[in-house]
Amino acid sequence: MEQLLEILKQLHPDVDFALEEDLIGDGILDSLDIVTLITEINCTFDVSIPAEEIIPENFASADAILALIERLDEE
Amino acid sequence: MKHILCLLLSVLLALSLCACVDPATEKETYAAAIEGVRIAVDDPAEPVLSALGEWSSYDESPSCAFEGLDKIYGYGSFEIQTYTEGGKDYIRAIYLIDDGCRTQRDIAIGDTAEAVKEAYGAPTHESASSLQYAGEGMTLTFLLRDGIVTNIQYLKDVA
Amino acid sequence: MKKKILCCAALLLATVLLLGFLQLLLMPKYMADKQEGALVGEYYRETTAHDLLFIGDCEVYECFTPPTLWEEYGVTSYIRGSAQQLPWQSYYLLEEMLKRETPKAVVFNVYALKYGTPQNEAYNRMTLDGMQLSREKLSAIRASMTEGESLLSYLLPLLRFHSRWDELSAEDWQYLFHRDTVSHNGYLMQTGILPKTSDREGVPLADYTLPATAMFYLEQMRLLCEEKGVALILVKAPTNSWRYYWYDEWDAQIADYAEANRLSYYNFIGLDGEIGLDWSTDTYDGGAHLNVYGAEKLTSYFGEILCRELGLTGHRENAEIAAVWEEKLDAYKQEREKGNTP
Amino acid sequence: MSFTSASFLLFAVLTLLLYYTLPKRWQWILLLGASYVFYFFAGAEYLLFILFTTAVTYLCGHLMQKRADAEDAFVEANRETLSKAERKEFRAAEKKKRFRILLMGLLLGFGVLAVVKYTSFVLSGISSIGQAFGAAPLRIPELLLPLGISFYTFQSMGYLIDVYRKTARAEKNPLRLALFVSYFPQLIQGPISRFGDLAPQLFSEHRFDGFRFRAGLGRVAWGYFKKLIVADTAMIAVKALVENKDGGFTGVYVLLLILLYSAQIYGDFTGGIDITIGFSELLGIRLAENFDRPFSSRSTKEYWRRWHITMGTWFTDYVFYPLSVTKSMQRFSKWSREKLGTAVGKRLPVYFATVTTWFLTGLWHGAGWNFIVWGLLNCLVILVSQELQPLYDRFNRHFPRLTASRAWGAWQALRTFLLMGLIRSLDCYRNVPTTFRMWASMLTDWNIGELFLGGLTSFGLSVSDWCVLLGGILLLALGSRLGKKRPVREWLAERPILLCAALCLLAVAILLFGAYGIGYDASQFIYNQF
Repeated sequence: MEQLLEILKQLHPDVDFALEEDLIGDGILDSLDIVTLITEINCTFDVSIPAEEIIPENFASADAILALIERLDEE
Repeated sequence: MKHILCLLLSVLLALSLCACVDPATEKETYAAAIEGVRIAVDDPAEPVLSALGEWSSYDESPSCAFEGLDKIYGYGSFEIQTYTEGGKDYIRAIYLIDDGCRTQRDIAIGDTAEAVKEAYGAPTHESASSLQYAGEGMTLTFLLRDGIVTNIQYLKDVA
Repeated sequence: MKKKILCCAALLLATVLLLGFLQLLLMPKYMADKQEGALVGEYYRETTAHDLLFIGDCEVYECFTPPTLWEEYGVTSYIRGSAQQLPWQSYYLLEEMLKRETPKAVVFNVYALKYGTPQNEAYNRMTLDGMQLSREKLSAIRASMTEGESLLSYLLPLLRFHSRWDELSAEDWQYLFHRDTVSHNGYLMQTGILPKTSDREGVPLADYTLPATAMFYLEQMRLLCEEKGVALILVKAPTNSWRYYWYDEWDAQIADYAEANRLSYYNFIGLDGEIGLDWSTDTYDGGAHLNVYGAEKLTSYFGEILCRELGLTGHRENAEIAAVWEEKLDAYKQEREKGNTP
Repeated sequence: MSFTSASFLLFAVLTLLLYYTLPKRWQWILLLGASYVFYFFAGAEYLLFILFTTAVTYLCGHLMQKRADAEDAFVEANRETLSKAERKEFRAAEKKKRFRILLMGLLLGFGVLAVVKYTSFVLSGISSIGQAFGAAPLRIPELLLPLGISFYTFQSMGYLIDVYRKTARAEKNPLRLALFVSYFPQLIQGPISRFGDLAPQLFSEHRFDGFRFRAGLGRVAWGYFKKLIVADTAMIAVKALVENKDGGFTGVYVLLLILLYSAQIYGDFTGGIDITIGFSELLGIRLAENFDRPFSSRSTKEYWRRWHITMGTWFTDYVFYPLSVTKSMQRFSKWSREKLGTAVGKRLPVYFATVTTWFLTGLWHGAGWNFIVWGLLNCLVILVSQELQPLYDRFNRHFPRLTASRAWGAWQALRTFLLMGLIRSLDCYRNVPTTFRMWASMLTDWNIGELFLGGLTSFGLSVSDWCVLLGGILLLALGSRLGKKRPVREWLAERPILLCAALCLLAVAILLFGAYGIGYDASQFIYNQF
């Protein structure tokens, strides 16, 4: 979780990602951010997030992203 | 699976053939060039007339019910007819009436139909008495008698 | 609920009425200017039948004067012509008229037979908008539409004239619900004089064959007249200017057609001596059309021919008809007296 | 049959009447029939193309679904015996096989689009290269462009990708799929719908819902207002300014063109979409929104989230994301990070994907360099502002009061609007060098004075046309503003009498002031061409 928050922090230093619940809907993360984020996650966590997993629900909050990573790692 | 693929590919090919329509030929505007002045149908009349200088004959005629005169200016070997639109005169027609002037592709009255075809290619419409070339919004007509050009007309098409 | 529906219905009705009013307001009135546009509609005001019906383009409504035919021969007539009235428009107007009355003869001026295709939206409007809604009107519209025109815009002229809202004039308000009569039984008077100065001929043509479509409608007119037992007489007005030129080749085709179908055909070109036409006084626009003085001479000349050929005796002794026509003649003379040159 | 023709109105009324009188289970069949009738009127030969795309989409979707079902059944049946790794391997292998089917579908689907839309563009490119080396010019065939092919192809291909990704189940009934591809209100100019959103709407039974029907009517009427009064009046001027017959429309006229073209395309495109969505509402079908008051966007990025939304998300979901997360792209990312440093390495893949996406977006809009340049310029603006973000942030920190003020917001919106308008004018002039020359003339030709010496009425708009146009634009802005929280039509739909009055007023205004009929060139919706 810390690692993930670190990555997010780099994207938008001014946002407290631990609290945000709707990153996509509130317009905090746009498509460029998401791709950067995925690239970072893929490097850091050694998973590969496929395109079909890029849906708003999976990126709504730090928790959701973490859940996604864990699920992908699991499979 | 492979069969379906082949089938679909051939349909695709057939479709692309369907999509082919005849290439729309870019229509040319034939213009007369007389004494160095380019004259084309639908051009504003004023600059042409002032470039050509004094005319030798002039006639005018009103149209039925609507404002606007048709005017015809004679210059010996050729005549220019104008029409009025929005208070301004535009060229409706150019007539070459004797061999004193030639078209842009060097055809004059007295030349043969073969010479016309050599210079202008296959006509859009051909009869014993005329060769016609459809241009953009206008038609270039060569009138013939016994295979010899007797009159050359640049005419605005009826809308 | 019921109240709401009623309310909405009332609103819709009001809107339809408003649109109807706007249509009346926005349609061109053709009263002060371009009076040619008012000609076709005036026919419906006629209360008595006619011996003769003239159809054609400006060469009928500027060259023949019904009041003169009455004055000199007691013959009643009406001209159903409008500016650049095309052969099919003439045909359908004729069909419409022959449903209402049966004259002795129909006189058709052949100049418009040079047109084989729809020509000009503005002229179409001037001819067709004046017609009352009928099967003939619909057919005439279909035959006349140029590219981009739609039948709907003839049925609902608001669709055509809606953009006139910024050019409305007092005339549009004045003639909302009625029109003045501008013609004398279809004759549009011109009292001006502009001598003919040019003897220029028409430019040579690539093809002198009259269009098949035009000849088809001529044939339809002939068949229609035959069916109704009405004589069809072809004429060519004496005007012949370079812009509205009548070629000998065309004339020969009409003469052949007339002969083959045993119709009378009178070409008045070149008969100036017999008619008494003087081109220095009898035209108002340099020879393209006759003025009232020329038209009277021609009418007088042609009236005699008609009476002879058709055996017309006139209706002078019929008091009812005479009353109607004396009134028309008065109005005609008054305008002629006053003159209408601008 | 364009939306603004009388025959379409008649067709629409007829469809509606049948739709609500027929048994409800036939509703979707009626829509299918109506769609094909609509398309038939557009051109019978076009039917072949849409049938082909439908067949390809159906077959490929069906095949992929069969494999996917077999795969799931196999995994389910052997849940005990297979190890996690084996399962993963099996699924990966199956995915590859599905991918082959998908690829075939995409090739065929986009193949038709490519052939009809881009052949002449490619050929003329080859031809001009050839000519540079002295070869004879190629004879370039002119291809007919079936109506709406860009839209229905994208919608169908999106569906195939969804089936491949297992986010949608393939449709079993070919007729239903045919309706999804050809649903006529959106056939001409979108929106581009997702199968998952649209299919349930199309195939469920719809009861007449008074409120939605009234709101739909309001929306359709508003669409016609935008199209016939604003867009078509502006178009008269745009045409004259672009044609530039006397050669004098440079300098300030280019700015005018930009403004007028913005009005035109906004009225034309959002108006058309209003008619589409509004008419669907009449049928009880809800479509995805395509616009979200785009001209109040404060940045280019935001603008593209709010203008032509369905196309934007299509490209993001089906091009941008897949492209960025491919294995090779990720490897490329790793590689560039090691070789070029984190800062560059982090950006490179994203930038590469962005540029590609915008290149394709440009190409989708039309086969021509002007569209490609248009796409790339949009991309450039987005990337540059992305790079300058830290600068903006610093500015914001220094002047928090200023940047939080409304005036600042308005300034940003105006800036974005003008910038987008400027880039959009590439689509007007249809030729890159001309456009650039015209842009330059804005700086070199100072001819503002001309405007007040009769210049404003020198390109086809009379004083009264200007009044209608400006009045229309004002009304649009007002409507957009009032509808910020809740669309005005919904408020009106609750008050039937007011709605009726508003519709009557709109109808009279459109009939009277609309730029239609003889004297006004009957125009097609601009987006039909794409």
